Amino acid sequence: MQFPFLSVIVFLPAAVALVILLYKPEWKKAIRWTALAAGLVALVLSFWVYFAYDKAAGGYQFIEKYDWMPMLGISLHFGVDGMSVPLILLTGVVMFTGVLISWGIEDRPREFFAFLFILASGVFGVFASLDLFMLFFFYEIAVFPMYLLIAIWGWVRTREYAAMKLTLYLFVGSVISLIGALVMYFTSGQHTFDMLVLATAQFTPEFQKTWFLPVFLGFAVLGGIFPFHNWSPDGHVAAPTAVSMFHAGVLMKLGAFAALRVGIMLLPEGAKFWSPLIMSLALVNIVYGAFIASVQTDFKYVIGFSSVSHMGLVAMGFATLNRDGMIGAGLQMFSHGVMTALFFAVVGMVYDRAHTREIPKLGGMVKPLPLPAIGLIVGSLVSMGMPGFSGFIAEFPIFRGIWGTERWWMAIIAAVSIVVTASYVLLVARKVFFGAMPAEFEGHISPINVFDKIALVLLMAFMIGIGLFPALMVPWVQTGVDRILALLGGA
Amino acid sequence: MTFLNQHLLTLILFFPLLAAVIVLLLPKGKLSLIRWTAFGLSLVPFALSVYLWILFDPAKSGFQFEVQYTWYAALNSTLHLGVDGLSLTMVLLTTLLTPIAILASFNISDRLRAYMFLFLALETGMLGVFLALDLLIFFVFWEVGLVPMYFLINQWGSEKGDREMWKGAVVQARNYASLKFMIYTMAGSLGLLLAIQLLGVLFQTYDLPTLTGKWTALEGTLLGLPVATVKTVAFWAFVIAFAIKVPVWPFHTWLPDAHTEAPTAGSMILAGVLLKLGAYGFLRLVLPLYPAESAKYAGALAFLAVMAIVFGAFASYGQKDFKRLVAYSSVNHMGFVVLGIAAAAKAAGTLDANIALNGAVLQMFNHGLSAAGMFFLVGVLYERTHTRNLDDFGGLFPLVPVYGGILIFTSMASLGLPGLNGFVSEFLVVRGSWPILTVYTAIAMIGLLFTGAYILKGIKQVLHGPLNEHWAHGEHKLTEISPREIVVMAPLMVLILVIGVYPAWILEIINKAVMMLF
Amino acid sequence: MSIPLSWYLVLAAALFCIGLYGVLVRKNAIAILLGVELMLNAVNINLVAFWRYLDPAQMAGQAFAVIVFAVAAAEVAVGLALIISVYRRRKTVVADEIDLMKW
Amino acid sequence: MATETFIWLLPLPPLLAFFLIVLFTNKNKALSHGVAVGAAALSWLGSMIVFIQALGVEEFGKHVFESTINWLPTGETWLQIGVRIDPLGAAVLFFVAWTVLMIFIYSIGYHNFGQPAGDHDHPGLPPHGATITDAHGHKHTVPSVEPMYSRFFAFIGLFAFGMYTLVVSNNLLTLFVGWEIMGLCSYLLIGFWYGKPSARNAAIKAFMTTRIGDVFMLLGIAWLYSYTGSLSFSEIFRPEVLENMGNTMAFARLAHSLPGVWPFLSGFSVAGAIGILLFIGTIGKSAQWPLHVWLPDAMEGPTPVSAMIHAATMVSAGVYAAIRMFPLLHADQSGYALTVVAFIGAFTALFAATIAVAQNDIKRVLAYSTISQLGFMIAALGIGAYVAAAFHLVTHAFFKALLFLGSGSVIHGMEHGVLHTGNHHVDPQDMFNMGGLRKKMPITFWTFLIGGFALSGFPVITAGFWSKDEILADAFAHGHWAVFITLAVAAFLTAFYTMRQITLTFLGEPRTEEARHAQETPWTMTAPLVVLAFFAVTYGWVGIPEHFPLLGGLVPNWFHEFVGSTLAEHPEAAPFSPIPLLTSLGVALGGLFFGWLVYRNVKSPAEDKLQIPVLKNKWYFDEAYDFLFVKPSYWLAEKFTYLFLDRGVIDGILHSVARFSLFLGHAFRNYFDKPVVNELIGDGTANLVKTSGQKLRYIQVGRVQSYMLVSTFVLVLFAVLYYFLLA
Repeated sequence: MQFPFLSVIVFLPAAVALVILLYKPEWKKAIRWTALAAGLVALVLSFWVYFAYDKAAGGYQFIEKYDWMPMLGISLHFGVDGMSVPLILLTGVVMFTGVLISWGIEDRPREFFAFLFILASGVFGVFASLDLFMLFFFYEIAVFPMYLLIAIWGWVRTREYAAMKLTLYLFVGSVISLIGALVMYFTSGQHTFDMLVLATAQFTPEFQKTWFLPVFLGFAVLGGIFPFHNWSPDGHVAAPTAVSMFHAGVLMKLGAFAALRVGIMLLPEGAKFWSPLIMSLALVNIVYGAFIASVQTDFKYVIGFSSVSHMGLVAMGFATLNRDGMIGAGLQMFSHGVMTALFFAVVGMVYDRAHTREIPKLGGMVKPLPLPAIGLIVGSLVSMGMPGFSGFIAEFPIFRGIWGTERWWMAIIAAVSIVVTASYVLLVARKVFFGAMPAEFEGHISPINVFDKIALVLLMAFMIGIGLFPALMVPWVQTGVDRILALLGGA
Repeated sequence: MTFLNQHLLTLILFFPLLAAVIVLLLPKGKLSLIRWTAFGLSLVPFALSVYLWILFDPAKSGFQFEVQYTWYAALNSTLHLGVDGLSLTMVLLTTLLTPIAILASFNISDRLRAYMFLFLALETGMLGVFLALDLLIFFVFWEVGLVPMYFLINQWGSEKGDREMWKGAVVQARNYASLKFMIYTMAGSLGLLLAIQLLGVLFQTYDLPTLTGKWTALEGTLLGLPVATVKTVAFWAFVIAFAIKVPVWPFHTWLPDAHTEAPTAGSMILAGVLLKLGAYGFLRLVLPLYPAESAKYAGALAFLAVMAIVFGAFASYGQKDFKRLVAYSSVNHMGFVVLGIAAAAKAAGTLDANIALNGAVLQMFNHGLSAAGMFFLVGVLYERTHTRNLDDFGGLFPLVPVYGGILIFTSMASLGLPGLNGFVSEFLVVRGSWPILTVYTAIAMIGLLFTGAYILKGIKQVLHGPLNEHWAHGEHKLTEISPREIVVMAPLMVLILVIGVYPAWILEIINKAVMMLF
Repeated sequence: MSIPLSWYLVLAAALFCIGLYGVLVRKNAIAILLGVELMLNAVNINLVAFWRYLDPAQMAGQAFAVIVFAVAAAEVAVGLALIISVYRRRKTVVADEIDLMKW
Repeated sequence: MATETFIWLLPLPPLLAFFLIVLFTNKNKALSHGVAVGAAALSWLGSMIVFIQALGVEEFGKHVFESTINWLPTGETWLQIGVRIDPLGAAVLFFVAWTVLMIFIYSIGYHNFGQPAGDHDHPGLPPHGATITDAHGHKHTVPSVEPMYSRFFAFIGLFAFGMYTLVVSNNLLTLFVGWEIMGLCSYLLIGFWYGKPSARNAAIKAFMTTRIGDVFMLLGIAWLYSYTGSLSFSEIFRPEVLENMGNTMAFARLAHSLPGVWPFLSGFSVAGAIGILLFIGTIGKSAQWPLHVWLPDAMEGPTPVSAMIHAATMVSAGVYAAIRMFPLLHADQSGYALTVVAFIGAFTALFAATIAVAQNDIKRVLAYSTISQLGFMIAALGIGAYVAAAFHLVTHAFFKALLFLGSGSVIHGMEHGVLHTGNHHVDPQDMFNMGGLRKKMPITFWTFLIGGFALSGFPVITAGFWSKDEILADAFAHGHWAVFITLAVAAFLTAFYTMRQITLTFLGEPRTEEARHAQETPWTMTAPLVVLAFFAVTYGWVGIPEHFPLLGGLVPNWFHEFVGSTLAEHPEAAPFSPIPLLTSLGVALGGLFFGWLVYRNVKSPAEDKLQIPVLKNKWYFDEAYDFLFVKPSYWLAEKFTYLFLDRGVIDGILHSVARFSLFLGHAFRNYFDKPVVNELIGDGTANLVKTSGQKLRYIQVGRVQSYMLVSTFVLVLFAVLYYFLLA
């Protein structure tokens, strides 16, 4: 019995959250340092899991299984494969950087970090659990704190609206797919929620075709699939920085990942049947999101919609159901996660100082904020799929995947988004950071602190590292993909 | 030594990047330290490529000094490098121009480290394109090169000047130019990107030599279309991507803007090397991958080339802005490169084609020298007078005799005066394409004629005529070109003269490569 | 034996109806509470009567009656306490006027 | 050292001089001209040695000096370049060497070496003279030294290099190289005083006009090269090659596609077409009609330059090239090529002569006479008089150089006068400001006289007579009447305007104060005059026809034999006939006489009958060209290509794409995303739930009694139902 990495990773944040809640509210320093320590541990552990994962062997590793409700066949079943292990790492990274970025929070930091960590626990749980019920369980755990985090610490003007919108969307989505899950549970006749078992249950093609769509879409809502994407930009805008990072960086992956796990891996036939529809929706996401993002004037809306576009690429990659596409999607989940996290971190830094996100009102920030400027530029390059950065490594295979299907023409349409993206990210980067600084900001822009710097550098390191050396992540994803392809009948 | 010989290309390719990082780590304030470090380090790749030139054996066919490292195993794309005569010349040009450009930008002091970093990174980007033997790697470097140039233009470009896109939309000229450059090139490369993906999906490899064989041999139907159609479309995708970079009329309008707004050294590299990437793309990818299509559409290509030659010359002649004049001259000169390529494509394998290609490649090299020189000289003047408007000059010759002499010399090189390098290549192109594309060549002569017109216009407006007293005395007094600037020009001028008098030394290598390739 | 079981049952029913009537028509919270008490006692009479006539051997009937006493007592205590506290604030024990929670 | 190697070295000294002066000695005037003249002398010496060796060779035409090297790799083969001295080359080399040397020496004096620097001279402007105070404290103005003295010698050094290269080269490529280098130098030298707008425009005009020719020439070279696979004369002039080129139609396809539309074009053989293309180069270089316009304006340059460009070297180079290409033109079966050449030549000869008659600027007269004389040579070539053309080329080079230098000396003398009176409004070049200079400047006068007589072909003694006579004789002999008559008329006019010039300049009395104070120029200027005058007389004697009355046979017709042997088949000397002789006698003497008669006492332009506007304004060619080509091309360049096409159309399209994508973004957001996705799907459903809830809440009255009532009622109801229905 080896050390239970996964359960530690999953439950550590929640535990720490409880501990923090025991602190006195005025022990802000202690609270922060505790949070940081916890974040660091989580990060280290997730790194460990990532690199300890045996690519050669592939399959599910670090498996742990504890009974939870035997009579219903529910068990606490953890395990990671090549698809989820990068996401564990991603969560660890975002959690850590999120803590760093939120260092300056003065308003009830105790509750803030507590909720943040519960959220983290939920996310880790989803990525790690191999039990359908548990997956839902953690899923809801992840969604709920979002409501509070946004509604309490969010942007005054729209936080209630956004929080409610987000919650409703996600719950509705998850309920739909929960129904699907339950149907699977009963139809399988195995009386277990264990996905490994369910995967072996031979669902009839008709069944799969019927139930794939609700399950997939239900989760895809959280992945921001068109036309259910609208909660996400509003949510981003309203949420405080660290939450936005979690939200765009990890939560949306949650949707995509769950859609993959439950939808595609359990109902492969259905996936094959519906992939044209999914691809079309994803195509709309990609192009539509890019175009809308290009006309936004609110810094956060720009990024929000760019996330819609990029998550569209993820969905597209999965929907191609072939090796290239899936690899790309897997990579894109990580790359986009790190990228948006960075984006929102930078936005937060600018907003905290300028108190506006209206791009036309900003300018010349590079002088006081050199590192964020570099960060934003790197992020922009990633998001425009510039070679040498992780974005290219991820998007290129996705496009190849599209070429691999008989709907190759979608690649040509989707490619348009690359240029559109390039144009707006460059414009934003230039307008915010270069040019003349408006008079009212002169001297009011304080430099960022060391924690922010660490966060930025860490995030950039991932994007560039993977961009230059794809071998740092591709093999992991590949092993995961190979398993999925096996399920799909070696497509 | 054996290590050096084995990893020569890798070193040449990545040393600039290393240098860039080193420069970034230097203390901020120490300007001269940064400058000299950057300059000194940038000399290393040059030395290496000279060494490469010496070791290179023109008689051997195929690529030399090949190295191959795994890069993106999932896509079977490897970091596969190698040189033949074509790339060798271009590598030499790049590694030569970069130190010169760095030396030329010693007057920069604003965010110097970043500037130098970008410059050296840019060098790696350009070298990568010339050395890549892997389609994906080629594309990677092709795109990467854009970024530093983008920032060089819109950060260190000329502050003054606006550009109205449409009614009410007025933007700062350098921002306009840089974004136009970036987006235009990226949009142009989309087709290339898609085509590359398609190729990758088809053959599961990006290795150029392998790919070439398989792709050209491909028959039947593809994506539900006849292969011929797909090939044609892909061909045009490639062509457009490279045509924008070269640039070929009518895709050239980004170039005058970019050149005009870029910092002096930026323009030097832009004209000296970046444009060559496009032409190189034609030689390295389009001709080998699409022999049939190139032959089929050579006429159209030649037409565009001729338009570039003629309209480039005309537009250049119509300029009031000195730098813009030089910029358009690039359009005109690169037109000859494309004309030569088109001719070669049409009648591949013949002696004429061979000569035309020799001319085209040599023209690439020559234009690199003369255009860089011209832009630098314009920059020297601009730095002192802060104006590029030709009407503001006049009669400066007595004030700056040395500068004047150098300017006339360089202008004559770009005018194609026999005895200087430009003539040799242009003559070869004309000679090669005459039997193949007689009419187009004949029309191109109009361009050649107006080359003279705009060059003389430039000299006339700047050096000759009644002295504009504004520059004669007072704080505006025009100062003579400085020793550093002369040092910048010296190697260019020497090469211009040497190639003009005895081109064989470089042309032999080119010729061999061309013979083996086509 | 002289008095038949049915008499007890009728009495209990009547008592229950009186209680129910009180609960339904009176507005005064205390009166309502009294009504509830009556109904409970009606139940008690039934319980005791059934025990005595049907199955004197078992003690279940008496036990239930006792439990009901206890519950009733507790209920009255809580109920009165609520009413008094409400009365303290609102100076009324009329049920209709206690409508804070109403839409 | 072998002569071949030696020939390689011939052009180098001037080039070295150029670099030396530019790089090192440009501060020191004496050193500069020392280097330059030294270099010229070296080349001169070398040329003479080569020339003499050439004379020594038996059947030199068959065994020429030639050596080649590989220059350009072209596929498997190489493009070779090399040097070649054959009889024609030797003859040209001879006069080039002499004239160049003389001009170099002359320049020293012309640029006032040794004089003080000017008071307010600027580089780029002619020196205005310097005030000096002599021992007695008298201030007087003397000529001041040229500010850019050294640069001048550098330029002419380069120029000489170009000319030598052109002469010694054995192939069209290096010939073209020298050709273009001279073009550059002429540009630089004409624009030497670039401070003057007129000068800078003239320079550009010269360069561009000649470039038009050059471009065609380049095409011709390319064609020739691609057709024959070589550019060296010995290769392309091999009989079988010429044969082949002469017989294949150049525009076969064209003629086929539109039969009989252009019989003229379709008649052309490859040889003819190429020949014409190359000949267009000559037209530009030798300022033949219609590309003659640049040469008169080129008089803006210093006089030695004029002599260099317009007499000795550059324009001669044009004709030299044409003569070189004669076999090609000749090979054209249709004969169209030569016809074109003859026409151009003859027409130019007459046309330019008519203009020259009405010019008052002493140098412009010479300029037009040059054009006219070159026309003679071209015409001669056109009628197949190969040798005659070459002969006239040589003699003309001598006497025209002489004339130019002489005119320079005259101007210089006049400038003395101008400086003396200090009246700078007097144009020292206007012949009507002169008169009676023969007393002031005897050497100049006599040499100029010789030159003038040679130009007008004064019988027997002058070289011009022999060469021109030979041309006329050939024209007559081959029955080219049109050419014969045209040239005769032109010759008459030549003599006429020459005499007009001499009369106005030297004869009679001084017409101005300046002319009265003109004075002879220093020896550095007069010495060259004398030397050239010597050749202007004697050189004619090497080409006296066999059967010429009296003189015939005294000296063998060496020139004809020698130069004629250049060609594969030796051209026959024209049989003697009195008619052409008499004609040339007549026109020469008649012209001279009338010239003197008319102008001997003309005092001012007003009295000059021949100041006809059309002639004065050169048949309005400048204006026409300006209107037809210059202005339109500028409009095309700026307005059309740049502003309309690039900025307007192409950029317009790009920008509209940008606008469209922005519009698309807005449309998506405002007309779909917000209303449909957001309002309808998103908030819509949420609001629906909310409102329905608000409607339904009214059933919750909140009165316990009512709840109980309802529940009791329901209970009873169910009880009743149960009792009656089920039980």
